[in-house]
Amino acid sequence: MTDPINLIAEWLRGLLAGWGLSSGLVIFIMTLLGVVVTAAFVLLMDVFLVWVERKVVARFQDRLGPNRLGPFGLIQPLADVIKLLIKEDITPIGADRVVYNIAPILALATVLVLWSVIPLSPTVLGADINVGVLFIVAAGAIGTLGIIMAGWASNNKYALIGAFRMVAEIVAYEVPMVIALMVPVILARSMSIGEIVQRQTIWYIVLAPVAALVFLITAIAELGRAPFDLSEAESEIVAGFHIEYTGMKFGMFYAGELLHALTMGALFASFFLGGWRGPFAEQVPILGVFYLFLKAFFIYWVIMWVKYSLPRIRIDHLMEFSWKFLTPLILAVVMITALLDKLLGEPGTLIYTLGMLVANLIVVWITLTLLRTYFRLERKRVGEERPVAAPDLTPAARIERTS
Amino acid sequence: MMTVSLIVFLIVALITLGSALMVVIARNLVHSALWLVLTLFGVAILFGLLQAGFLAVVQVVIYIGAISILIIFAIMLTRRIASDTGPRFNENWGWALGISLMMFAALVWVIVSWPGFHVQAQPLDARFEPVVELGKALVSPNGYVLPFELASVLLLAALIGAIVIAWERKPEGR
Amino acid sequence: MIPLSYYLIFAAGLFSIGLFGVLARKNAIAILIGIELMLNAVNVNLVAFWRYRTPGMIAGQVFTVIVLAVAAAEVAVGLALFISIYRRRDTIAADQIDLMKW
Amino acid sequence: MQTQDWLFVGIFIVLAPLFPLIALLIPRLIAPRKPNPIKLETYECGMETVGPAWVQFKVQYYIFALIFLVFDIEMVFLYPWAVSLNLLPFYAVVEGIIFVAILVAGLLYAWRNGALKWA
Repeated sequence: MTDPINLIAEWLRGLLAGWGLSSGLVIFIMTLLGVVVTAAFVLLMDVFLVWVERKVVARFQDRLGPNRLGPFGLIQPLADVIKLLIKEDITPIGADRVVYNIAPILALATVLVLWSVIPLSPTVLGADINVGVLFIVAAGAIGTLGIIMAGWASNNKYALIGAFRMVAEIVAYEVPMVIALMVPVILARSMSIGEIVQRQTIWYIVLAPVAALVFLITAIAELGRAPFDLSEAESEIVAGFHIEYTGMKFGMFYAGELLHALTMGALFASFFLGGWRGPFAEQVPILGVFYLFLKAFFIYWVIMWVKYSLPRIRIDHLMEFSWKFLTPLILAVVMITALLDKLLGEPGTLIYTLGMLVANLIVVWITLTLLRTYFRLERKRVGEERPVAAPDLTPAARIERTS
Repeated sequence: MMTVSLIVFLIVALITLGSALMVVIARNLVHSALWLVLTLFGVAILFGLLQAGFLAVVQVVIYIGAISILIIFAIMLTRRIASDTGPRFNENWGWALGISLMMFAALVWVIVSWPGFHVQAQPLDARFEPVVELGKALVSPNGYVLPFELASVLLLAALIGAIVIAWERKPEGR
Repeated sequence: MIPLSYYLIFAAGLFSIGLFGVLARKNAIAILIGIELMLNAVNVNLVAFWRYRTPGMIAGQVFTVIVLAVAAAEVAVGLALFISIYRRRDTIAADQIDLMKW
Repeated sequence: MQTQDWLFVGIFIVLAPLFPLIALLIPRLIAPRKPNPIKLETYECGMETVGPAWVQFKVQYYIFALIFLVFDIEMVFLYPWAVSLNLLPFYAVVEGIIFVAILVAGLLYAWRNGALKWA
């Protein structure tokens, strides 16, 4: 009774086998059903996210947000969807039609695919492949390609520039992200996300706070949300790579972005916050789903908080932040983690936990000291008197002298 | 179950070869690159069918995520010749076609006349963890530690070389 | 299951298409793309032989990974060369880059 | 068990594009469709479009993609290393550190040459 999803699955399996289908076919149908249920659930969540996003941003900006349709404006997203559905669909002149239409599909599909490897609860069906972490990176890679396709096929300068900027940004932040994910892999001794969650008797945010922070920063950058929203810097390139898209095609990009944010929250929860772990989650697996989404929505809220509080970062600062700060930092952290993992013995012991935590704190302290020294020198350099290219005489005085 | 994997293989192989053909004959270079992406994805699925999951994922990450993006960037940087004008083949394309077809025929002939033609795959050992084995092989002294470190040197050389070639140093450095 | 020969014939086809691209295309980047196709065909062969002949050993996968690294290095330097040439000569059509002929 | 997981992922990959595809097909049936030349112009803040969309990009984009590629490959080597780390003796860690150090030298080279500066 404590595990309704598997109960239903077992019942269906029995029913299908009772109809005389072969075992291979039963497995296929069950898997197909699992996929459809997961995907439908996630997409439903996506519609709900539109409401969450609008309501939360309204609260951050001291407004009410949607409050007309239904209780607390809960039916508002449905109205949004209907509006998008009946809008005229415009393909600009000179656009590459096929590529132009594939891009929005890729934008949503690559995010949706991520949910196939996130463990929802100890028992709920899903995939637990042994290269889960890299699978996430791979899906992200195809998403990047979707952005380039959208920008190139639109036949619009702003779209192309926006796509290029976005890709340069994603590419720059993908490096620290991938390396940061190596830390949970080292700690869990496995690349499967299910295994990583399974091993987190102590949440990895305790063992690897630096990696967790780097992952969060790079996740926001990967999403292209403020303060990293170069691709749609309104004052510079209007709307970025999806400038020419209208109606539901734009809706796909929008839905993809929102869902991606929640997915990043779920991934962060799985890697660093113990995923579905929580009190009684192992006895009552359905609670696991609840815990996972609780944590995912918390991170999603943090991402929104950052988005609506910070101004946009300039592109050169953004690139240098990744290459000159995050990448060296996280490389050092990974190497220290590997070294300590060898030295401290088995995970789970008090020494192991304390050692990792202290090492992380020392890294943070060293980083802060270095940064402080650097900025002190920088202030000195800027404050110095510099040669000024001013004429020693005013023009009027010069005329006076020559005449 | 067996026929299913065969059908999947045939579909994927045909799509992959077809898109490879499109890569070679597409007039627009960006289209060429996008077809290349489809080809690479097909090869990744074949790796998956061969139960090399790690390589399948790596194929997508490296080839689609990095190499094809690099190629598209390079196409954008050299835009004038990527436009649709002018012939896409050089005058020797007839010879090229002949040589390629002969190559294909020769390869198929060699494969067909080889006794291991109809070898079937043995099921993988359930305890065999390719990723773990790969990690062990890459760093153990009687394994592949030299290629492992050499790969790093190779990448370093490629990085420095490419920067030296492509980067125009600005006078006011850093 | 699928016999080994299917994979080998597929790889041969991919290799030949890549070869045609290398020999016939005019644009240098297209030639590089052709080389990528050929390297991929080699990788398919390596993995297929690993799976069918020596599934207990890891050598096939190691070689595939090394080929991947070499392919990446080759693309990086090759494209850098083309960009540099384009900047100087305003073309990357392979039959017009012929300074070394004389 | 593994095969079934891959089956799940495979079906997911096949089905995932179908959902957005359906969502894109619905407007074809119910949305209005009245194109005219002005409406189909590419959007440039209300001005008339000037020149081709294919503007010249700077080589910086290529340089960043290049460094990204190198670090991506590094990751392919390091992930198996990270997974099997606990089964390996201590020298494996040292080898990993050497591997990374060589690549960091490349990053430092790019840094010193100003290739990391976006200008």
